[in-house]
Amino acid sequence: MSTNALPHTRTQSGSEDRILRYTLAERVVHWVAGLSYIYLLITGLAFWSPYLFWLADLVGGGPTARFGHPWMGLVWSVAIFWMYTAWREDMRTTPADRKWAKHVGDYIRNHDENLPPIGRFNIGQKQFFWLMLFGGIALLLSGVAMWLVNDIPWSWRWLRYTAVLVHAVAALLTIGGFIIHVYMGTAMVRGGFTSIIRGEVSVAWARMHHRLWYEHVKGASSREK
Amino acid sequence: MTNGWIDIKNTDMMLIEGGNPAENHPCGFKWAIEAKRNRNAKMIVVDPRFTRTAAVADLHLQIRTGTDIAFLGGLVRFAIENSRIAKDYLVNYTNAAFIIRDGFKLPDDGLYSGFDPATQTYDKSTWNYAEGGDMSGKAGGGTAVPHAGSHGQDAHAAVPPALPENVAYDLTLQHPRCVFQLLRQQYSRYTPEMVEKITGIPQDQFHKAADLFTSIRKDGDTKKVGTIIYSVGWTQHSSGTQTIRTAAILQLLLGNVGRAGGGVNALRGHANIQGATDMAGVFDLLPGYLKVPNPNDTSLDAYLKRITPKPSKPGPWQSMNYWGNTPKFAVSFLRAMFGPAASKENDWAFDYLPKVDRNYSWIQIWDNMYRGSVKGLFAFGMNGVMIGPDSKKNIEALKKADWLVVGEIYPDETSEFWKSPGITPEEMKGIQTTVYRLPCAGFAEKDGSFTNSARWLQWKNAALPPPGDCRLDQAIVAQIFLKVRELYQKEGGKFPDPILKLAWPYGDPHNPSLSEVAKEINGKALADVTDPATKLVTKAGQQLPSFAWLRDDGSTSCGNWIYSGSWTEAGPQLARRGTEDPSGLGIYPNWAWSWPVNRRVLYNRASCDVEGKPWDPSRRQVWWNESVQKWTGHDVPDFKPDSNPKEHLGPFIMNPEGVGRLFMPIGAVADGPFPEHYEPIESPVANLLHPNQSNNPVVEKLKTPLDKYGTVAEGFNIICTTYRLTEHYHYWTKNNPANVELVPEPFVEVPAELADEVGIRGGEKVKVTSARGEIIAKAMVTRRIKPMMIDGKKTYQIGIPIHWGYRGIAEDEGRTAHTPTNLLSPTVVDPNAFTPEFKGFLVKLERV
Amino acid sequence: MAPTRRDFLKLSTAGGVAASILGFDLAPAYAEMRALKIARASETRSTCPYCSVSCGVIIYTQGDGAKNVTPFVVHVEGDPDHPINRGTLCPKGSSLQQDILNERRLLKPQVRRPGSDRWDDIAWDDAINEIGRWVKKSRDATFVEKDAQGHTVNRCEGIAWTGGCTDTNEFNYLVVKTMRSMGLCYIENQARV
Amino acid sequence: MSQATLRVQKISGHAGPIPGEGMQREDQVCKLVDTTTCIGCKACEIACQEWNDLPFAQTTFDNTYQTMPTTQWNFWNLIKFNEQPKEDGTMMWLMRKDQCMHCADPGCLAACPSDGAIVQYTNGIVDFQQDRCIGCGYCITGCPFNIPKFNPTTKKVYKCTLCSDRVSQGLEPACIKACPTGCLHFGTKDDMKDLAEKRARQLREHYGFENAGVYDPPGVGGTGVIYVLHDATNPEAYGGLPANPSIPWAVRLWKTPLRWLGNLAMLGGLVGVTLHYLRFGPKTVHNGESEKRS
Repeated sequence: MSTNALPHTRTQSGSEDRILRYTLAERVVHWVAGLSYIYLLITGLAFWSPYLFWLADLVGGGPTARFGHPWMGLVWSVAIFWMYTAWREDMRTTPADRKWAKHVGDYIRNHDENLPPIGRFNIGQKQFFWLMLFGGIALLLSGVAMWLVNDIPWSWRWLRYTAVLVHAVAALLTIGGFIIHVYMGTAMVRGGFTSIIRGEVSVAWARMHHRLWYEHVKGASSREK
Repeated sequence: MTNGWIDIKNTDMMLIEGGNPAENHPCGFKWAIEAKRNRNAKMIVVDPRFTRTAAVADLHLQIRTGTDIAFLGGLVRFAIENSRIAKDYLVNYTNAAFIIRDGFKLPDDGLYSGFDPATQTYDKSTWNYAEGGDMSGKAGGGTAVPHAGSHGQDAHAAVPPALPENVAYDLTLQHPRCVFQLLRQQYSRYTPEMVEKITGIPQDQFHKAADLFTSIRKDGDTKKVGTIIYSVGWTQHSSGTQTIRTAAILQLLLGNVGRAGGGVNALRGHANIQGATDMAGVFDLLPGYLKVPNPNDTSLDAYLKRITPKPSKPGPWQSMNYWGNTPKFAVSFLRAMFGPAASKENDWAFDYLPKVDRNYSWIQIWDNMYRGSVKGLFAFGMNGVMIGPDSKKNIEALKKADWLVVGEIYPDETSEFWKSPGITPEEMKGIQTTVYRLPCAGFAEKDGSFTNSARWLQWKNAALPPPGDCRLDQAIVAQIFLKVRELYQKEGGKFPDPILKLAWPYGDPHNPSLSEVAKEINGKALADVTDPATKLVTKAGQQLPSFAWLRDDGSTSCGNWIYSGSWTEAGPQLARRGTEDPSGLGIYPNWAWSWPVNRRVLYNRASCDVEGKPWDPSRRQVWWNESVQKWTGHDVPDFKPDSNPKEHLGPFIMNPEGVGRLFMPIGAVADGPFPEHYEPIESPVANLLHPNQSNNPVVEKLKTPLDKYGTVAEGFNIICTTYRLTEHYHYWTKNNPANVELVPEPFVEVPAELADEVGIRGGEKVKVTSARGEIIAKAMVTRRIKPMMIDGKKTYQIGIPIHWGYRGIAEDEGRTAHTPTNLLSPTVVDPNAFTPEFKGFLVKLERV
Repeated sequence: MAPTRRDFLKLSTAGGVAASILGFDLAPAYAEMRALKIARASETRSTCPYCSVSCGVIIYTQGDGAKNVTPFVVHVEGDPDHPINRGTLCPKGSSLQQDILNERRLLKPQVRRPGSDRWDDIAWDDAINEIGRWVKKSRDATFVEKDAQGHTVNRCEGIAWTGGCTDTNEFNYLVVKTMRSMGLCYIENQARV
Repeated sequence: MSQATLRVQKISGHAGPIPGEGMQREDQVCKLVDTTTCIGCKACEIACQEWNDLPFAQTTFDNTYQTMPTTQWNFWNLIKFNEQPKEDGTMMWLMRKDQCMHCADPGCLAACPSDGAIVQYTNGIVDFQQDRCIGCGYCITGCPFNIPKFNPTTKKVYKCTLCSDRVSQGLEPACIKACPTGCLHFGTKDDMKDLAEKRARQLREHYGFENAGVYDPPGVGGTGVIYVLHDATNPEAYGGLPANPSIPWAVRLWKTPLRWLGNLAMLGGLVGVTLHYLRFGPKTVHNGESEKRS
């Protein structure tokens, strides 16, 4: 699916100053991924450090956490895979992104007025996407190896060693991305959180953060009119 | 065992051959390990396979099964040629100096003097000592003085030849007809080259082993001790008894018998094999190794005369000839059997005992059942189909029996012979045998005593009642007997007297308590009995303190004289639990009770030199105490306690000679006074010593159509031996999930080279076929059995454990082929012990 | 920690959810020792029925001998006092518990009638009666009082006894008594083979 | 605090100090396995299963006397059989009892994330507490000897306890008691090392095993099970006894530097975004009307 395929410009409320940014399906999948990731994070962190093992009690205790973690990992992997098939095109880095990336300092310092216009996602979002995708693949593969507690022969024990390291490193990387993602989605970029809940953003929000996308959507919308 | 399990720790040298104690007696084997650990003792293992015993040995020689006499004979030769012998011991404690009659011939052609091919038996009259005195220094004379007109005459005499009372001897051992010179001559043929050709043991390895084993007598050393340890790997051959004799000869040559850490040690197979033999669970004995009466024993006197030996020794020496007391043992036994019904008037009920005129041994039961004369069989804890030999024949025999009573704790193959594999429903209808299967009690549910191979009687306690409707074995036998007695009482029948008059003095006749029985076995005084030496009195009704109190006048009763002393007035000696070992030699005199009279090492007088001083003061067992003029020590002296060494009383008090027998005179063995190598009945080669007399000449082959014997010409070109595994116990533990887990399935051990030739890999199924049957099992391809060069020909041996049949956990789950190993083994037995040749026969091996 | 079922109960009843979240207080003993399973079991000294070493064994049975208990075996272990085995056992001796308590044990008398393809149950009394009758029949049919030479032999050639390797001395003695008194010659034992 | 807890010197997955650390004087216990007197009888295998009431496994014949290829969740003690040809054409049949080595520095315990699922008592026994085991199997990864085994039904991992129940009651472990030849011996670590060295010397001086020696690998801090080997230079021949075992480097890396780096990174991330918020605050939508639902 590409930006061109975005079907609606109207919001559900019909208000002209709101634009649909995420379809219901996208929002559902995002939250499947997000909530499962949170579960994975809680349980994973419980296994990661004795100082965090109490986290396992939040979700039913150690054995339950151990039971749930790999299955939830599969859920998360499916969600990530869905996102990949849905957003793969949107996530390609464009020349506009590259231009935008040079001004990333302005973005961090909230000097957004200095930023060149970009499409539906900025390069940070895109890199987060790819991070989660490749991290997810690494987590999935290493996770499956770790899941087969009984089935890896002694002569293949290097696989166990590789798996624990890969899983930990991949998890840490995704956690890094996750922290930034959550921070930006909730605290830093006002409106972002709403958008992934309700699916809408304001025209001003869209114009400010994703002008090219806004213009594209507006164009499509006016053509529709 | 002449010695005991713990005593092995006292040894310096072990020869383990014909046994695999690490696998079959692991807990006793610890004492062999202790000897290695604490004394730096060396262990030589001679076995067709590299066994788990070999795994901890210092030297393993792979021998062709059934050729042990050749190997041991080679050792005898080596010891003599290299003067690695105990000269003083040999001269004084063996019959080495005894002179043999003229006319005796060594088996250069495979036959001793006196062979009669028609009857396949020997006239043994030349196998005897010459009568006469000291021939020392008269060796130049060439021949001993023969007993005038003696030989040739004995052969036809009604009374068998007897030993002379005054034996001719030569203490210099130079006389050409003295036992020592004959022995040297006999084994001079057993050269390392010959040993190699026959046994397959390369000369350098043989030399290594011979040098190591005899090193204990290097440079005249008399302190060190070596032991020989064997088991059914020797007995289960058609030359089994003679193999053990060769070991005894070697041990006498080296002066190892009677000493701590020495001896000839039969490990024996199972829990109470020793006890069953002691108690005469076999046809040719009565309890305490009394010979069974034969039809020529027309009266008790005639019987006692025949079985009571007279001393036979050099004039100046003494012989205790303990078997001279036989009448006391026999009469006391009859008094125990028949109680008041045995009186002086009726010859102590001697006629109540059946008279045995021929071989009624194990394979004869099956042979005669097959021929129809044995109608009924009791099998109590004895799985005859599995045991074989030739399981098929045993199954066929059972089909012809009228009835079979099986007492067992698990469903076994014998009770289910009528549904053994291959029997069709139609055929089953034709099997007319009635089979009763009675549920017995397990070991934990019974009390009573076992006798271990060190001759210790140990009482055990019942831990819990038998489950379900199971009954105690003694109750079952008692109830059957009382039922039979009742029938004879009511209806009469053939000679009912012994049945009606058998003493049955038990509190609950239908369930005799074993402690009552044990007391009866020990014996009691029926009238006041006085010991002539001490004037002590055992009052009528009291338990006897020992067999020294037995009388032949009917005033004592004793079920088994060698067990007398096991349950005295002082209580059950066999239940003692004293853990003291003052000598440190592992004697434990207060633990349980050892026959005879709590003696732990037999012939222990021989542990001292002629003057009564221990050969090795650091391992002293008994010794002559000059101050009290008595033999004293840590063990019970196997000797007349006040016999001053100056009297030269022989240390082997059970022999009429008083000394150990290098040469076995007259009737003691059927096949020769010295052991000679004969090939197993099924062998890949002709006897290299005398090809025209390949097999043991007195061994009989059975003659029913089922008794088949294979040859190389028929394609049976691989030697097969059978054995047991440490994880399993005979045909019993296949019902035990733990043991089945350890070794779940039958297998065949196949040398890797043979596997390559036949094209099999480990884990694949193979078929092993003998002239009698075939079995199917998985192959264990191993380098622990190597191909051997026998007389220049490459020869293979394979091995098969015996533990699987057609009833068991794995069998019932369909995980095995339901083919007992003993479908393969031949119906041929040792002519002395009647033990079948399970350990060596010919087979072919194919891929399935 | 991994809360057990019990911990969960404790959790909910005490309402200690907060404590749980913070990871406090719930830790039970870190090393709950397993109970010694033979602590109060009855000990019986016996002898291993397998090989001829005759190791001493201790059979541990449930119950203290009180009237209302049918003891059952809970463990078998070597007798450390026994001078030969000193507490050791081989793999067969070590598995004796499975021999004593084994679902394959025969529990009732059975008979297989001529031509039959199955086992039928039979009452003990009937079995003993029938066996006694068989013995008499075979003995009377095959008994020999005098041999060809006219010597008294008084033997029964039609019945054989084969005894096992785990028969006690006392039992073997009773076999000798009863079987020899019936005139049996074919008395054999595992000792032969 | 229970007496038992006082006897614990290491706890897996544990935050903070060890409750009983340094609180008890106790000798380290040790099993000595003298492979030169092992006859592979498997008494220890059954004694272990019997004492611990473990269910029996269904096995199949696999061209060896060895009961099964490796230890199992219900089979904690396995004799490994190896036929070893010698240069002179003769052979050796090596048998080695394989079981938990009770390492002083246990890889399983290092890898375990669950608080108290693996403990090491002051006597050196490394014990799994199944009621705290979460079944992650990290201990399997952490073990350099391939010992802990996962039970798919209970989802817990099991291994030799060194009969901690027996040892705590003053008894020797079941395998030790059963061993017919005395190739197994039990006592304090010091005594067993002494005995082992003496035996190795005897083997060198009297039995011609020049390379006889003791296996007590320093890579795991020494073990609570030590071996006497005919050839200490080639432990691999004894059914894969590792020559130089240690906690796998991956596990060490994972559990120490990587964990601290990761913790720092995560903490850093949280601190970073917090600081960013404090310094720069949220992005507000300018260029016209502000975001309504801020």
